[in-house]
Amino acid sequence: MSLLGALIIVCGLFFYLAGTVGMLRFPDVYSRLHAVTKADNVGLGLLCLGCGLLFQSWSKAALLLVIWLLAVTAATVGCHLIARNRLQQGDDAE
Amino acid sequence: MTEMLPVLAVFLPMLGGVLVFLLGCGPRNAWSVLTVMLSLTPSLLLVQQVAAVGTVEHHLGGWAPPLGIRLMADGLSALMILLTAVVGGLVSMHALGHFAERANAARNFWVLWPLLWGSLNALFLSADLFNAYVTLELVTLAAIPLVLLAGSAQAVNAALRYLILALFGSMLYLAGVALVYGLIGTLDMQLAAERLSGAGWVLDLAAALMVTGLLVKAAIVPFHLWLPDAHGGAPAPVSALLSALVVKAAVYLLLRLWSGPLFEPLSQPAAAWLLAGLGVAAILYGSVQALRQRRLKLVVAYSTVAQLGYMLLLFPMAGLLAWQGVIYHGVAHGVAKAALFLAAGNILYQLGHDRIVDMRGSGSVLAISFGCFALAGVSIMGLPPSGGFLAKWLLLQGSLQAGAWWLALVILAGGLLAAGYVFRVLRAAFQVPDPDAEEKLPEVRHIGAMMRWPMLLLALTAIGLGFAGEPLLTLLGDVPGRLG
Amino acid sequence: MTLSLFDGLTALLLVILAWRCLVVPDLFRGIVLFVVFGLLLALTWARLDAPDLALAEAAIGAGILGVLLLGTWRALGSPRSGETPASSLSRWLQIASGLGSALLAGLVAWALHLVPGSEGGAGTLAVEELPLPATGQPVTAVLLDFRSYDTLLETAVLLMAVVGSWLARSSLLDAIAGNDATTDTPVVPALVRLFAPVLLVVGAYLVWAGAHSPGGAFQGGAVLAAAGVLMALGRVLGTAPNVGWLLRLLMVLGLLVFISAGLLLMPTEGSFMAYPERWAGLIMHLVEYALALSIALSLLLLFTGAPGLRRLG
Amino acid sequence: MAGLDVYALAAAVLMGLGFHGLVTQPHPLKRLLAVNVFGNGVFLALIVLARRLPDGPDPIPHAMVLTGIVIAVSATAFGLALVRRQAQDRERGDD
Repeated sequence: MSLLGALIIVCGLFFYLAGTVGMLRFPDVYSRLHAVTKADNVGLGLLCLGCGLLFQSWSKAALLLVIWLLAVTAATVGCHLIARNRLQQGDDAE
Repeated sequence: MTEMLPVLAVFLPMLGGVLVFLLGCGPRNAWSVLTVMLSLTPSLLLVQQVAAVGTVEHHLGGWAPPLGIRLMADGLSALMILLTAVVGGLVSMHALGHFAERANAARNFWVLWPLLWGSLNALFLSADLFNAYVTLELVTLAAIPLVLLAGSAQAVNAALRYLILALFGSMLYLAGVALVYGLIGTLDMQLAAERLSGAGWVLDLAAALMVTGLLVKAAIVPFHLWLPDAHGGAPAPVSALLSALVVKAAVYLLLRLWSGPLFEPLSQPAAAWLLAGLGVAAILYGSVQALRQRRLKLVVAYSTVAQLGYMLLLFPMAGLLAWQGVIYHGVAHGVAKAALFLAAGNILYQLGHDRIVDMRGSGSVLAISFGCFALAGVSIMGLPPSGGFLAKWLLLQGSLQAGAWWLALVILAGGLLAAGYVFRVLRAAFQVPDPDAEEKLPEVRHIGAMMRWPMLLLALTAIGLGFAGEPLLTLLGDVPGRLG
Repeated sequence: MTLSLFDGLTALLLVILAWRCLVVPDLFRGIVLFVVFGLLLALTWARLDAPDLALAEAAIGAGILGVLLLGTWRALGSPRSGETPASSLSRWLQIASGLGSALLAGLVAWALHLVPGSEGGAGTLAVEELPLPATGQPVTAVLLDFRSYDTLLETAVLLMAVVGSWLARSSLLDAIAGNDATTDTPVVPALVRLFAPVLLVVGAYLVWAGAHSPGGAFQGGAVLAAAGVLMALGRVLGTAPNVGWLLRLLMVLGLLVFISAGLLLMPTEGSFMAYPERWAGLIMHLVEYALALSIALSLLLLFTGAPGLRRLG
Repeated sequence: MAGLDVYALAAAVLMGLGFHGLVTQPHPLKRLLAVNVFGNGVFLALIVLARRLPDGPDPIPHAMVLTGIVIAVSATAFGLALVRRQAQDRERGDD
């Protein structure tokens, strides 16, 4: 069980890494946002899942699930607002 | 009852401020007057108690140091609390008249000033290094909004500059406290003084950080940059409080630390002479700047920069007379400076401006205001029979006793320069106007008794302090034990 | 403490973030870097066995202060005028300042290396005396019992800061309002409806938890204030030109309860803020809830910058 | 006192950086940030010292830092209100 948990955490970290690389390397705001929010949400989810397996406790797993849901919601709205703001201001400022 | 007085001296004024915050000033300033009464009573009772029985202590929460915080009222604290009560009480009276036509400013003044009063008392009573940091911040954050009551863009700039520097100063002080706590694990000043001896260069560094922080807060040259704008730009009662009490608070803490935990590092010749050098620079620079100013309130503000310098001359002298002289100077300057700022404020109010060149001939019309200015000026110059004279006399004797004759020369030169800027103002005011420029004399606004009497009383007190040396120095008591 | 990779990286990142935050010419970037610095600092507090501080830093230092900084940046003008002028100091003075700072840092680092720590001092006593006070959490015991005087005074600092920013007359919320891409979307009100209640519950929980685990009036109050900020941004709360008496009462409630508990019991207990043993727990809880309410409201009013609050639609 | 403490080092460097920033940066908001960086260095130093107690971290520096954070944030918030007011005044002056 703990091996599985560790494996999932490593997978999650990989997603984080991919998201960060995407943010640094992608050319414009939209694709960067895409990289950060998508990859990090999955990464955080895997991290929470892995930790839940490691703790071996339902209450802690539930807590981690709540954390993930809140983080995903916040990230989604944040992403939406940044993209929207960008769309209204136009891309000329880059 | 006795041991409750220190707590009441801190919290009754603060409760008064909160009361005004909740209810406003009330009809005919009922709550404001009540607040002043609430603030004065415990202060004066506490001073009387200290005079009668000596040091009063209070262990907060029943916890003895090092775990808990101690409030301590010794002679030095009592003297400062008395100064705050006298200056604060009279300036409060002036403020009732000054803010009579500005309801909103009055309300904010009566919230902030009682809070400041309580904070000052808290600082003077503090016997704990960290608590002193908290009270310093309280004093600063109550004082800066008061500057804003002037409402001008210049006041905002001065306030912001003051805030940034003050915040930095207190952080420096806290860094020193952190090192001291790491060295000995206590924050109580007396315990720290006992345990810190021989702590080596880490203590020196801690002392350097704390002292630098306090110098920034006390606006000692070269950290004075915010003071003239803030003190010169604020409304008159606020300027009086800031110059007489608020900057003094930081210097008080410096003296308190010197007589306690930081005695060793501050008594090393290099440190003592460095501090005294800053003091000398402050005296000379501040006085010369005061001579060059065109506006009356700025003259008075730069005079504060200069007068604060005297208080640093203590460190190389380190004797009984110097100790008494420095503290008496703090008290005498507080009263005289409050009188000067109230007089300058009244002159500004009556003339509608405070440009010195345009005051020609107004001395005969504004005889009372300029008379008070002159009386307070006598104390600032250090001429007999004023309080300033007594302080400078003690300081001169102290410097000769310590063999530091050139400090005596600086003290004399500072007095001469002070005479220069005081007489420059008086000369402009009492100069006989040109006969052909008669119509230039402006309409003079009338000031009420509420604005005249406090100024007069403060000016008379400034002179009277010359005769009060005996009781006040008895109240101050012995020198801190280390001097022997 | 052994030098681990994690600690090394954290410390290095802290330093780099602080450095970048202070030298980037773009104000906006500087502010964002400062907020990230605050969050990393929260992580550092957690690593250094200071969970109370981690919560406080995340909520107050990075959270509320971050919102205030960004709002101020918005109020300073159009987003693209964020470039700050380069230093007006001459090159030599800059170098001198750099050398001075390096000297300061070196001396402090060496001193911190030498300082033995406070064994046998007040800290040891505080840990030993812990069964005595009514609250079992060491930091809360120091804040509300051993050194409650400091806590009381710092609440007064908060009140003064609020009065001061009213005097500055610069409403932040009005500066943020106006045509804004972030407010005319249905997503934001939905988010506010979802998150504000959660934050209110979390804040209340933190106050309650302070008695036995990390948390307390300041952390809880800051989270409650964050809920208020969210509601203000989502147009549930708006500014009003005048303060109602109820709002003013709530602002000073913590101060009033704290002072009166101390003053009223002083004649019987002999010293200020010493409580009778039977009631100590109850009184401290009361004080803590009152403080949390006042802190939350004060922080929220520091954010809106206007004296009053009112409900919008 | 055990070995090299990176956090103590970081605390000292933060203080140095804050001081340098305060001296060299002209913009008031940047200077407020610099003071805060300096303050955080001081807080970090306090917490590092708190860990040198053998039986558990010393709660007193923790309480001191908590007090310090609240004071620093209050003062900074007031400072930010002043910065905004300054900008308002400047705008009004330009018109």
